[in-house]
Formats: sequence, C-alpha cells, structure tokens
Amino acid sequence: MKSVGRIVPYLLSMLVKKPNTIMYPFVPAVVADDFRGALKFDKEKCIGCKICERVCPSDAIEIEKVADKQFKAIVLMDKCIFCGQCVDSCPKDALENTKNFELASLNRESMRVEI
Amino acid sequence: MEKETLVLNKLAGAFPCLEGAGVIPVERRIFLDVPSDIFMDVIKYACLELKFDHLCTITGLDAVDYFEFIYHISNSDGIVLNLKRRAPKENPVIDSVLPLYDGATFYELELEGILGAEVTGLPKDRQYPLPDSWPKGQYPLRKDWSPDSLQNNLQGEC
Amino acid sequence: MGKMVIPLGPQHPALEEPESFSLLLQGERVAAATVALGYNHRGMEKACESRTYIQNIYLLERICGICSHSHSTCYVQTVEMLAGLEIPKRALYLRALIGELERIHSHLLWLGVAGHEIGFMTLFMYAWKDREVVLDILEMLTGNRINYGMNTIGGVRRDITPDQAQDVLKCLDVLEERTAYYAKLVTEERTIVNRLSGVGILLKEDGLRFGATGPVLRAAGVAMDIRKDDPYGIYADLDFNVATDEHADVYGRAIVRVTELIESYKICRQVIKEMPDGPIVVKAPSKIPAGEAFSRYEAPRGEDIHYTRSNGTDKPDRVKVRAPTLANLAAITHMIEGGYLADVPIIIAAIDPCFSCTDRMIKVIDSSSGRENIFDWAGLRKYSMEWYSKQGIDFKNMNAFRKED
Amino acid sequence: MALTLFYILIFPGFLFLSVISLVFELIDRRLYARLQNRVGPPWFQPLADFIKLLSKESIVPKEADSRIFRIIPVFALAATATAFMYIPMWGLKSLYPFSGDLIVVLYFLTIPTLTFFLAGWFSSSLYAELGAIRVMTQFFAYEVPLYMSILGPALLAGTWSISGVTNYYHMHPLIALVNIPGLVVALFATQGKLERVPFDIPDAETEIVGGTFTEYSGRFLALFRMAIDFELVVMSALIAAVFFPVFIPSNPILGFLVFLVKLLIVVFLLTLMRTALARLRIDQMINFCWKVLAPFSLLQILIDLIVRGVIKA
Repeated sequence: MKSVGRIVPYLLSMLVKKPNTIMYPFVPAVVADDFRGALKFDKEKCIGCKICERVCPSDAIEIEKVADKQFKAIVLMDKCIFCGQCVDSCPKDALENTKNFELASLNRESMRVEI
Repeated sequence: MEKETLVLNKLAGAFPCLEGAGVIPVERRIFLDVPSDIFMDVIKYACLELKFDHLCTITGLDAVDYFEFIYHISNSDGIVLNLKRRAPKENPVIDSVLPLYDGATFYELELEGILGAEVTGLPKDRQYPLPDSWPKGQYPLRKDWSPDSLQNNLQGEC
Repeated sequence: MGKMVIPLGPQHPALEEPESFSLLLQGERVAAATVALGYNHRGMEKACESRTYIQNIYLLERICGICSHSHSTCYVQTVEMLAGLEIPKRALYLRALIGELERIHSHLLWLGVAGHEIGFMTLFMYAWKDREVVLDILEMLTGNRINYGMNTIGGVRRDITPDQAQDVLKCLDVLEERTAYYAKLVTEERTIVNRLSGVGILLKEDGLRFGATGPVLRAAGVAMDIRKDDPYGIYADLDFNVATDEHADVYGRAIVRVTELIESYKICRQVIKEMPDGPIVVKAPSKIPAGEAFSRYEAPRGEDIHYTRSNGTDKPDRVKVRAPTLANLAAITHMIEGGYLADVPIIIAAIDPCFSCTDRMIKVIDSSSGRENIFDWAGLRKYSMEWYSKQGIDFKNMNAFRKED
Repeated sequence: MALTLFYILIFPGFLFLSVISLVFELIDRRLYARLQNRVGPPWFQPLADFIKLLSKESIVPKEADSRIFRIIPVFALAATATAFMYIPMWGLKSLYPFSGDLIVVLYFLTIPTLTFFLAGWFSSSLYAELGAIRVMTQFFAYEVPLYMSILGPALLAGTWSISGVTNYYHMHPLIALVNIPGLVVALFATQGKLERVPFDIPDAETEIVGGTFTEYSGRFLALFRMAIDFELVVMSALIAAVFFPVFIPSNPILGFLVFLVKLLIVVFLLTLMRTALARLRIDQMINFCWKVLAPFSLLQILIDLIVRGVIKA
C-alpha cells in the first residue's frame, strides 16, 4: 500500500519522547570503558626499550632518557592516531590509553605533551 | 584444487609454452607468467573461452629491472587468475584490454599516470589519478622516485 | 533553452567527499557527464612501501573511515597468506563479527545519506540515530567508533566478553525492529518511491560489462557476493543469503541494502552463538618471506581487493588497493546520462561512493586545485599566510594574541 | 499620523512582524527537531543567525548586476510586510480593510517569488540561474491551485475582502467545514510558495547548492531569510483568516491570543509536512500540482458555488 506521509504517526509519537541528542559541551558525552583516548605514561615501569617509537605508525611518540634508568615520553598529540599499537607492544605495560578524547586546542605547541 | 588445475590445463592446451608456468599457492588463486608476445591472446582466451569475464584490477609494479603488470581476472566460481606480463623499463608499452573489459579505463589510466607505462589503444583525454598540473616525467610509483625529485623539478617552475 | 555545463564538485553539498563531475545540461536533463578523479590522493600505496607490515595496518585502515575494517582485514589476509600463518578460529569469528557490524553501520549511514540527497532529512536523522547504536557497540568492542584497530597480523587485538556479547545481541534486536520499519517506509512512502524508482538504471548486462560490484550489481539481479563466491575467514561455515533485486535502479539498491542489513543481523547472531573458545592471536614474524598474495573481501560497497608483494624484509615491496567505488565509477556516467539533474545526487549516492577509498596516490605533496603551481605543505602554508596578510589578516599576530590568553 | 506610523512601523507592522517571524522560525525549527527526536536549537538561535549574517561580509559577484542584486532583498521584505497589514489579527477586521484586499494580498505575496527569480537571474551564476528557472517553473505550477483554493471560500462568502470573508464565516461557522479540501490544497501550495520540502526544488542544496541564493551572503542574505520568515507568518495568517475564521472573541487581547493559536496550528501542519515528505523532482512537482492540486481546487470552487446556491435558495 503506497501512500503519502506514512511516517506521520511515528513522527507524532516522537513529540512525547525524550530527545535522542544532547547539548554536548554542556552535557558531557560518555565513552566506552575501553576507549582508546589520550596516552598515559608510567615512568616507573619504562625500561627505555623504545619499541613504542619503532611500532608507531605516525612517529608520534619519543622516549628520552633523563637520567640513569629514568625516561620520559614525549607524545605529539597532533600526530597520534590513537591506534594503541604502542600500548599493545609495550613489554612492561608502561603505556595506557585513557578515556580522554577532548584534546582540541587552538595552539599547536600544546599538542606536544611531555609525560 | 581441481577447478584451478583444470583452468591451467586448458590454458596449457591452448598455449603450449604455458605448460608448467602456473602456480596455485592457495585455493582459488592462480598466478601465471605470460610472455609478452602472446599475452593478448592468452587474456582474450581466458576472458572469452574460460569466462574469466570480471576484471578485478590491474596492478603495475616496478620490479627494479623491469615493470610488471598483473591482470587480476576472476570468474563466477570465485577463481582469480593473475596473469603477469613484463615490459622493459626503457620502453614500457603494453596493449589496452578495453576491448575485452569495459571497466578497465581507470586501471589503465592509473598505470600511465603513476607508473609511466604507455597503454596503446587507451583514449588520452584525461589524467588519473594525478592532477592535470602534475609535471611530466614524474612517476611516483617507480622505485627510484622520491618526493625530493619532484621538489627539485618544481623549483624552475615556481 | 540552450545547453550549459555545470560543475558538480569538487566541493558540492551532495558529495560527502571531494570529486569532480561535470554535467552537460539541456534544461533539466543531463545530456552528458564526465568524472574527473584524483582529488583525494594521499599516496598511501607509495607510503606503504616505507612502513612496516604492522604500521601499514593502521595506514590502510585509514583509506576509508567507513570500511576501515574491510581494508585492514583484506590487507592482513594477504600478509597472513604470505607468512603462512594459521589463524585461530576465534579470531576469524571476531573479524567476521566486526565486519558485519561495520556493514550494518555503513548501510544505515547510506540510508541516511540517501534520505539527505532526496531532501528527506527525517530519514537521515532517524537512520543516523540508529547507526549510533552500532557505533556504540563498536566503540565498546574495539575502543573506537570508526577506525577500530581490531586487526593485527595473526589475529585480532581484543577479545569479547560474554557480557559484551549479550549487549550486542540486545542492540541487534533494537536494530532489527528499526530496520523492518525502514524497509516498510522505503517501499510504502510514495514520495520516496517516486524519487528512487526508475532512476539511475544499470541493467545486468551493463553492470557486468563495466565490472560493477556490490549492491549496485546485486540490485541488477546478479548474485555476486565475495562472501559466497570466494569465501574468506569463516564465511564458508555461515548460513546466509545473498540479497538481490530485479529493479536495477536506485530503488533496487535501497532494497538490497536494507535486505542485507537483515542478513547481517542474522550473521552476527550466528557468529556470537557459534564462537569457539581459544586464543585470539598467533605470533607473527616481523619479516615476511618473499612472495605475493591476492585477497578479496566483500566490503559494504562491494568487492575490495588488496595485492601485496613481499621481498623478505619487514616492509612490503608493493601494496595495491582497489576499492569497490573505483569499479562502480566506471558505470556512473552511464547511469547519470539521460536522467534529470535532480537525480544526479541520488544516483551518485546510490553507488555509496567512497572517494577517499578510490584515490590513494601521492605522498606528502598535494596540488592546490585550480592553480598552476604545486605546493608542498610548507609552501602552501606560506602562500596562505601571504594571501591573508594581503587581506589585512596577520596570523603571526593572532598567534601572539593567543599566547597572551 | 503618529498613530498610523506606529501601526506601520511598530505594531502590528514591521517591528512586531520581525519579532513574531523570528519566534515562528524558532517554533518551526524546534518542532522540526523534536519530530526528528532531536533537541533542536536554543531559543535565541534565529536572532543569533540573523545578527551573525548581518555582521558577515556581503559579497557582490563581479558578474552580477550590482544595483539589482543589492536592492532586491528589500523589495521582498517590503512586499511581505505590506501584505501583513491587511490580515485581521485581533478581531474581525484588519487595520485598513477595503473590498478586494484579498486579491491585493495575494499579489503582494507573489512579489517575493519574483524577487527570488530576479535575485537568481541577476546573480549571473550557473547554480543561481538554474535556481531562478526552477523558481519560475514551480511558480506556474503552484500559483493557480493556491489562488483558486483561497478564492473558493471568498466566492462562498460573496466578498473579495479578507475581513469580509472572516466576518461571513464567523456568522456561519459550520459552513467553514466545506472548505477543507481547499485547506489541504492551500497547505501544499503554501509549501511550494515558501519553497520548503517537498517543494524546495529552487534551493535544493544537494542538487544546485543554494539555488537562487547561491551568490548571496551577509546582510543581503539576512534580509532574504527575514523575508522568507515574514512570508511564513503572512501565509499562515492568511490561511488562518480564510479557513479558520471561527472562535473570534470580541475582546482584542483574547482575540489576538486566538489568532496566535491558529497561526501555531497552521505552522504545525506546515512543519509536519516538511518533516514527513521527501523532495519531489520538478517534473513530479508540476504533475502533482496540475493533476492533483488543480482539480481539487476546482472541486472546492464547485462545492462553494453549490453551497452558495443552496443557502440562497
């Protein structure tokens, strides 16, 4: 049965339903628990093997030696594609993905994070 | 593997020089090196007689000493016949398969555009996939090409 | 009224991605059409040659946001073939699950876009609302909404827990009900049927002749589906039907896609039910033995093809990608010509084009279209700075201003 | 004199019309969003859009006829604002009623359509010219059904003044029921006039980008958008006056509230229509207008003539 305006009853039923969208910046968006967001680095665990540097598809991570057996990670957030390969490849679990995804910035320098 | 062997046998029957040239690495995949002089006859035979009438794509690659072109054609049994032909780097001229496969235009234009092959019988009215303003003689898929050579080439023009 | 040539693209509201069509119009009718490809070339095939096999997975996954799992699976299959790896069953089941969820998300997206092209924004809003449900599942299972990063050489990276499987089944029930509603809406709402029927006809013979694939070909009555014809992964063990239709027009393509959605729900349920226990990944060597492999995958848009040649190092010698849209584009001018201008957007949308899949070439350097010069990134930046400073806007000052904030 | 100026510029004239059209644009957009299960824009969005457009750079294309390009939006605005003065708002009478004002209002309402055509044509751009041609093609399709459907009730009332029509049906409210086919035709034709889905063919963005308004930007576009908002209110008010001339209390304030409620009903129906339908192709649109709407509006006139004869007898 073809006719015009088949969707009208459904549309009207929407008037009494709660909207499906949210006013985003004012209402926080929820992401899944295992979300691959910004990287977290645990300098206690790092042994400086630099596997993460080698596997990174976009050269977004650098490990620098600061003192004997002391390392820091420099993450270039603008290059990072959040694939999580470094997290998978790290033999000591020193890297971790967090749920933080709100990383936009007007300033490119702020995308270079040292942890 | 019976169907695959049958295809190879039929090809060898029609073209005796192909005897023993085919490889079947896994199910439904046949790789076959074809000499350039009989290539068009082989692909025509495969397309019309053996009903390999779907052209998946054409891969062009720079094998350092020569160019290699692989025509991936398939039939309704899901068998993919990979016919390979070679062309010398100095004079990479191949024939168009447009008379057999109407959908080959973009694949062949790609060979011309990024590998610098010359496909005879292909309309030369457009360039794909590089922009029209791309400098002549720059073929990015060749192993000896690097973005620097493009940079140097452009300096005179800019 | 005389003839006029109008450009459709590279920037046009009907196109989600830049690509240039030019149409010769006679009144409202399209007398001739040409398509110029290449606006999205990013040099992926060349870039693959300078990256390791593992890095290439993430690069090739980004060929296209919507069929990212298709491209990465297809590529990984070739590498696994070359390395001679035996993939654990559970990993194959998980790949199939993500692949089908991706198909669901892609087809729902298409339904929305089709609504947008024919000016039916409500369909767009509802279809995308339901697509959100799939995206949430995918985010839960893989950690991201589109570039899932699920595949690795030798298996998959994340396992699924029984709780998650239950969540997926629950969402599938919701989606199945919604899809049944859309199937009813698309076939019963007269304004939709009028806009889709008899538009962009591609008959069986022409489809085969141009080498069209996927729903475009299936809508013409050819039951071509790589999952059946050339089964990969676990598809040989699954029970599903290939959706076909005889309309051979945009309406047929819509029906094929909606039917495929329903088949995909069926496949997802089977996969979850029959998923065996066991490891999800085997160790893969970093150096792949020399050889060549060719793999086909039924992406939501059709036949996706990857060819990889290895040379014994940890980097491939050549990776060739043929996305489904390129195959379907060969037939697009045939479909557009003779129709109305108003139908051009929906005809283009009906092949579900993915131009970023189609174009892949040049690395780092891009041309600024319409200009004679070719800039590299730094040059382009410099040029834009100069252009804006001529207009009285100085970005250097703006940066200084930002720092003061 | 001062009072007349007040009427024309403040209430119920230009300023009031501006405010109420922004309010109705908001209602339209909010309702559209809610029907699609979205939150929709915040309350200040139409005003914010208007101010933003005013503050943007206004570009006049080199090829365009600069003078006409700039002046056309003002014509559209003025014509719709003038038409509004002849529609009764709080009682049975409009401000300056005269016999034949119905025809005059309808003619004032054709001016915006003509300005859209001229705007597109004098933009001298491909998409704008295509849009202009589509405006005219569509105009010839919906205009006749629209006029006939509105003239039907007037024929029955035996007057060519809107106030007269309102007055007549106010006296005989039940007779207004025979005009329902005309109402349906008028609602569809109004969508065509306002260029909204299913008849947004002249500015179908997925086909011809912005259609007639492709080249418009900044304050000229702001004025055009304002004119379209005005048109929405004026058309809705006209439909309300001709087809719903019932429950008009003598208290002006109450009467005004009733007027707003009627406007709401008409805008709701128009919004529902644009939510529930897909855009038609131009050939389908013309077919629909001539093969469905025109016969129905003729039927409406026939019904009205018969009813008139019965009542006279």
